Amino acid sequence: MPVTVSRLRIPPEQAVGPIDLLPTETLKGVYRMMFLIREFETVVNHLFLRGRVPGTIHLCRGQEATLVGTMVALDKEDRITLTHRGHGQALAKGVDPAGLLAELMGRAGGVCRGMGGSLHVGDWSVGALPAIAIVGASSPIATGLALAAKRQGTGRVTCNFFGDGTASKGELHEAMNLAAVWELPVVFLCENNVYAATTHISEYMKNEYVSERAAAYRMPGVSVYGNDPLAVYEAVKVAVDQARAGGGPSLVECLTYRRDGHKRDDPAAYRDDREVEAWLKTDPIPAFRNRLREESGVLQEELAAIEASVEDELIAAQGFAHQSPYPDVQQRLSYVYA
Amino acid sequence: MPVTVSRLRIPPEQAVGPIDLLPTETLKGVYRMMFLIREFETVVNHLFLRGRVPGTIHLCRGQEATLVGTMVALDKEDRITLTHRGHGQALAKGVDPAGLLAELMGRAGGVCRGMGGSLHVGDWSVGALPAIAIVGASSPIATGLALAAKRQGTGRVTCNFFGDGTASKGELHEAMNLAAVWELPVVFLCENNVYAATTHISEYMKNEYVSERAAAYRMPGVSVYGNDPLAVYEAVKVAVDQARAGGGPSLVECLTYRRDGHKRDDPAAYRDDREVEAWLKTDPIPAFRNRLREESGVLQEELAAIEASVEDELIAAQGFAHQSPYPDVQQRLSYVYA
Amino acid sequence: MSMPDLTTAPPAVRVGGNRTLTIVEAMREALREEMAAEDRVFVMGEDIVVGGAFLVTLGLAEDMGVDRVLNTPISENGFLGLAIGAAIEGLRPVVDMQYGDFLFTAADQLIQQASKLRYMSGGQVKIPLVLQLPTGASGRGAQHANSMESYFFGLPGIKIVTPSNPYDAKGLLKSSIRDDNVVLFIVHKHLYGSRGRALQHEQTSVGEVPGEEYLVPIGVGKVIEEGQDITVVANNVVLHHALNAASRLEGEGISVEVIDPRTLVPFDIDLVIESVEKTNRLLIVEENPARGGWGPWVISEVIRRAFYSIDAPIARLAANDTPIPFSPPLERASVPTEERIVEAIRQVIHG
Amino acid sequence: MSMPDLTTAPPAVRVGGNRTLTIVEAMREALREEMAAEDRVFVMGEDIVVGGAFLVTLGLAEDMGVDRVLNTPISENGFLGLAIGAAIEGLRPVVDMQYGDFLFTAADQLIQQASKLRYMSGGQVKIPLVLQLPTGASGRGAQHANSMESYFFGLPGIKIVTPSNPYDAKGLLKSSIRDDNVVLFIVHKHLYGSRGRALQHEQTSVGEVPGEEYLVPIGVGKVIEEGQDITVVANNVVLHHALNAASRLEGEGISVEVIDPRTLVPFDIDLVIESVEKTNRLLIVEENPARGGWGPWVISEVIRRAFYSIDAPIARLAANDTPIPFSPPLERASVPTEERIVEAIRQVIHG
Ligand SMILES: Cc1ncc(C[n+]2csc(CCOP(=O)(O)OP(=O)(O)O)c2C)c(N)n1
Ligand SMILES: Cc1ncc(C[n+]2csc(CCOP(=O)(O)OP(=O)(O)O)c2C)c(N)n1
Ligand SMILES: [Mg+2]
Ligand SMILES: [Mg+2]
Repeated sequence: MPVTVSRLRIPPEQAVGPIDLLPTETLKGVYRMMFLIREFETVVNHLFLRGRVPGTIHLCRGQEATLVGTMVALDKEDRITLTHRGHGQALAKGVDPAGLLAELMGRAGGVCRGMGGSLHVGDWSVGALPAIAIVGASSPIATGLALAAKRQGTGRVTCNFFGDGTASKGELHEAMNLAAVWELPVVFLCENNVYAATTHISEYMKNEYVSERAAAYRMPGVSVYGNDPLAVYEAVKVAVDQARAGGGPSLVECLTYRRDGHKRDDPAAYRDDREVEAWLKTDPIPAFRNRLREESGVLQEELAAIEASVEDELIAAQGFAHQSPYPDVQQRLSYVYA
Repeated sequence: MPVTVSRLRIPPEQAVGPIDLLPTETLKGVYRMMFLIREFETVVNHLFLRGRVPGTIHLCRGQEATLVGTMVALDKEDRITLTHRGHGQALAKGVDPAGLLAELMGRAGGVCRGMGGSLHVGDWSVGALPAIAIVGASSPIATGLALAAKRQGTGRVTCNFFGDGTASKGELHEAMNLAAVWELPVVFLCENNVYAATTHISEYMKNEYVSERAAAYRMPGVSVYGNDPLAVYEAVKVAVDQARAGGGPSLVECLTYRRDGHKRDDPAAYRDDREVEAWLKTDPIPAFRNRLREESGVLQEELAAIEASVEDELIAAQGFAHQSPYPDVQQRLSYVYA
Repeated sequence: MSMPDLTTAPPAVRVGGNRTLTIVEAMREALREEMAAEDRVFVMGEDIVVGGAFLVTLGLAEDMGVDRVLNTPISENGFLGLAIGAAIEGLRPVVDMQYGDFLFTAADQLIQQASKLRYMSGGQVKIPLVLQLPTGASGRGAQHANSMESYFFGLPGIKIVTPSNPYDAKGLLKSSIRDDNVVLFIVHKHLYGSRGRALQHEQTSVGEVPGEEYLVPIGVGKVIEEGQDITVVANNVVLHHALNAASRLEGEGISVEVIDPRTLVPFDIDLVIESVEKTNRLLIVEENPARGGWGPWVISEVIRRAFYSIDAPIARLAANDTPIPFSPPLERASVPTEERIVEAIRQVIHG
Repeated sequence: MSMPDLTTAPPAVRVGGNRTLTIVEAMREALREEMAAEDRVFVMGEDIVVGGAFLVTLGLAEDMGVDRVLNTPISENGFLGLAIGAAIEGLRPVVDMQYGDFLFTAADQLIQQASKLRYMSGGQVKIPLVLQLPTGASGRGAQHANSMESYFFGLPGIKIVTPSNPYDAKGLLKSSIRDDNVVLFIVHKHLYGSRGRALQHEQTSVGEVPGEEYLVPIGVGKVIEEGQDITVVANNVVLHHALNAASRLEGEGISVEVIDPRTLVPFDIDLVIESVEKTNRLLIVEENPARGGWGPWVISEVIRRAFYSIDAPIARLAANDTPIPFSPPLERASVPTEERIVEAIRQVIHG
């Protein structure tokens, strides 16, 4: 004591999950969703730079494997809570890209009717609770969704997304303790992308892994490589199964990286070149694409068709969003009370 | 998983510290202070029942060894933060019993001029920060006292008292992380008396020990028998020395028990008879008195003289407090701004 | 805003016969009836299995089970957030905050989450949630003496209810539990107390409660005393002081109309305006510090809507702009009392 | 309350020559000067080593060291409490809250600790502490749009400062840092902005700042435009709208007196009363929701102290009593604008 924590956080090696964990059709679906998220974010960035998306945006490019790997481990009926970096979480849970894009643009056709914007996307009808932008605040709420599932006997599991930076918030700790004590079906899912905004993880944590904190509440904690969807799926599945079986919560940490800056105008110049270089080589999308071709024998043409269908979907989504009107200004007085 | 936590928390056996850790004179001082705290609380309870102490009170009878053992490990210049159960913490740090009693009675001669009362006792001139009654809130503040000590190079250590129930508060966790990351000279001192008000520890914690949570921040955590002042001293001394040497924070948990209810009107009927019986046998005051006689050869007469001097001091304190007037009502408009 | 509707409300346990109850007993009855009528209602908070700080839940755990009367860890942030999540899923939590003051450690969950999630989601979710917040100064020093209503009066998206007697406490708590929104249920600490124990003030918080089921709607104030010369608006414990003051002034030939708004959000401002149009004079009494509270807003509305009816400067009594001191004589000097209300009324009347 | 005093103040770095600065640049200068003059001053907050959310600390870490420009974990509760402890020991922390909105996750540390510890201890400790709280609606949805001044206006034991131009921002920030109390330093997000970047509104937040050292005292408001027919009191970004409105109405022969209170606690109410005694009419403009804010309190004071000087109902513009919506046209419709101020003034004048 004190422990010296390495400043350099590079991707763990040899950390992918076995390809035969999931049927090939599912794997193709995983690839499609990862690709959709990537392309969606690229469209958003483009529209933002052209002034068509007001406010601020936090892109999740680079973190797609974590999102999609997690979601495959969840059932359709399960719940997720989203973060400020929520576009990909929403898409992976099944939120419609057209409604999502319209929301970012403040349009009446948005999933939240234009009332929320990028920081608050979500569609409760598919189990994605509109996002909470105050970091840490969603963890108690997720725990409450889980409490309801337990009481109502619905068998639902709740997945609470949070970032490595958010691990410093007291709310998360209170929620983890509550979930542990009451054995609630919740998975605390940490997207560890090494930074809280501009600040490196070694500045706010002595631990090597966020998952070390699970033991403080006597719950399982595990860290996996977050840029391979199968590695993620494998770990999250264990946690989800345990939760669904009444075994209580877990903490799963996925080690990944932001390809972009923290938000709209951040060039991320504060990052160490070696770190950036090591991680940028691990882009989850080409990596998983290669695995599909090499390990599952998916054909180049099949992948191209998937990619083309995604592009079509996004063109349609943009059309919808651009044509959707702004809400009537009277709407600002709605939805205050039920 | 899930781990089954024992509901019965009985005192650890054979857990006292070696008698030769401290010189006999110091040991006598330890005994005197333990006895003073016990008798002070007894006076307070008596005055409360006669309506002379307004508001509410939280007595610390039974926890004296933890308080005094901790304080012996601290220097006079060191700082402590106090809890709602703060009378004994204050006395042990050197707060004058007369001013303390006057404070409980809302008198002008009180250590806080009657502005604080039982929940806010303290005397900053002896390093006892007037108590904070919102549990958990003192931990960040204690960490700030420690930050100042580090910056100012004063060599001071801060001891942050908190209860086992308070370990569920997020503030404590944020503070522990901050202290760990910045290597601040603070000791997080948990008085584990098995209950948060009326609620048993097994209802709010899966862990057997609060000290298990230290690892979540990569700081040392230890649990000791809290009803022997030497066992406490030994553990706290290690933490204080480390902090003073620049080695950062620690968590020390002292396993002890409330002899009274949670507060003024609580008969503590919610407790398990076996648990109560096991703990009440371990009254720290007669136990340490016996050790002094048997292991240190302190004479019965010496102890009786100490006890008599304490009684004299408390009679004088009562005289002072009763004669002290209420503050002028204009004082209510003072101390809002500096 | 939706008002609870007795006709569509679930059947409740009948208790029968008019009784004299304390506020605590009345609240306990409300909880018991609503829990019996509706499975989704549950209570959570610190130490509530044995009754909680004010014994509101005494005996409830035995009858309803510890699953519906849930002891929490000391994690206000955690369990308030948890209640929000449970409410989103359709449960109807009642959260006992022990002392309202502790809510500040979970303020974000109320201000940023509970009050805004529905709005930000474009109406996708609703949050039926009641917070029980004992409020005000009661001899325990500044950290246990906050006027909770003062801090949250300006927060959009919630309702605030402040009953001052057992009848309203029961009827409003039942309405709050049936409301689909976040309701702060705020009772002054001095109004709690069991029948056996001496109350802290001369005026009591004991009163008649019918045995038949009834609701008191949220948003409807009440004229407690009719009068001609001045309107006094007060709630919580200071309402009782105002009523005492009104009785004393009768002897001096001053006829005081006393209004209890009963709920602060929504506020029955029409009732106040109507009264002021009759009396042409207004005094507002609140326990919170003078710079805060609901009184200034009421004054601004009266000035906006009834400016030409007002014959004398509108008066207001509130606590000093300081924290609440511990020492009993200082605490008493810090908040509005019967004596000060009497003086204030005399001054408005006689100029 | 103690006012900062230039004569006893520590010498500061002179910068020389009048310059046109943004608010951010002015604040940065204030920090730099106070840090140079006084070792005990330090800044802490999330991401401030690279400048913070609004670039207020840009370049400071390089010059002053990362020990005095301290990046924190995302632990608002933790680091605000830590700042309180450091202040008690004699340091003078300036805490950058990134967005004021995040303060709610540390509300207890402000409401129950920072504002009360001195009082409860009978004056044993003092807490020289500045919180930087960017406030108001700026296109990011409800959780990043709170009017922080509205929530804490009623809290005893703190000061609240809301400059609206670079001159006041620098002078008031220096005074705040030298003040021995807790000061909330609140600037509207739309008033931040660097010279290179387009500002969000037509009116600018760029202005002249002298090179010589100066302070602006806390508690002193300012008549920005003199006028005869109506007094308009506004601060932060809506002050700029009010000034535009005043210019437009000049053409209609309406002479508007515009007052910037500059600090809300203490509030220079004498200045408003004096003005109202001259103009006999009053409009208050705030961005916070209508049920909150400082406006109602000002109205209650004006009614108390200058009732017989008022010729027309006092008007007030504020935001809707709703959270702030995201969609830009809805956000614009929710808060006071130049257009609405013009209309409100016309209505007060013409009835
Ligand atoms: C309580 C709170 N404090 C600060 C912020 C501002 N903020 C938004 S995102 C962010 C960084 C979060 O880091 P992390 O949890 O690692 O998530 P990431 O952005 O990396 O996905 C910060 C500080 C906030 N939204 N809420
Ligand atoms: C934030 C907060 N929540 C609740 C309370 C009420 N309260 C006062 S003491 C107490 C129990 C504290 O238990 P513990 O930390 O174990 O300390 P102990 O009383 O046993 O010394 C509670 C719940 C409080 N003061 N602050
Ligand atoms: Mg991160
Ligand atoms: Mg305890």
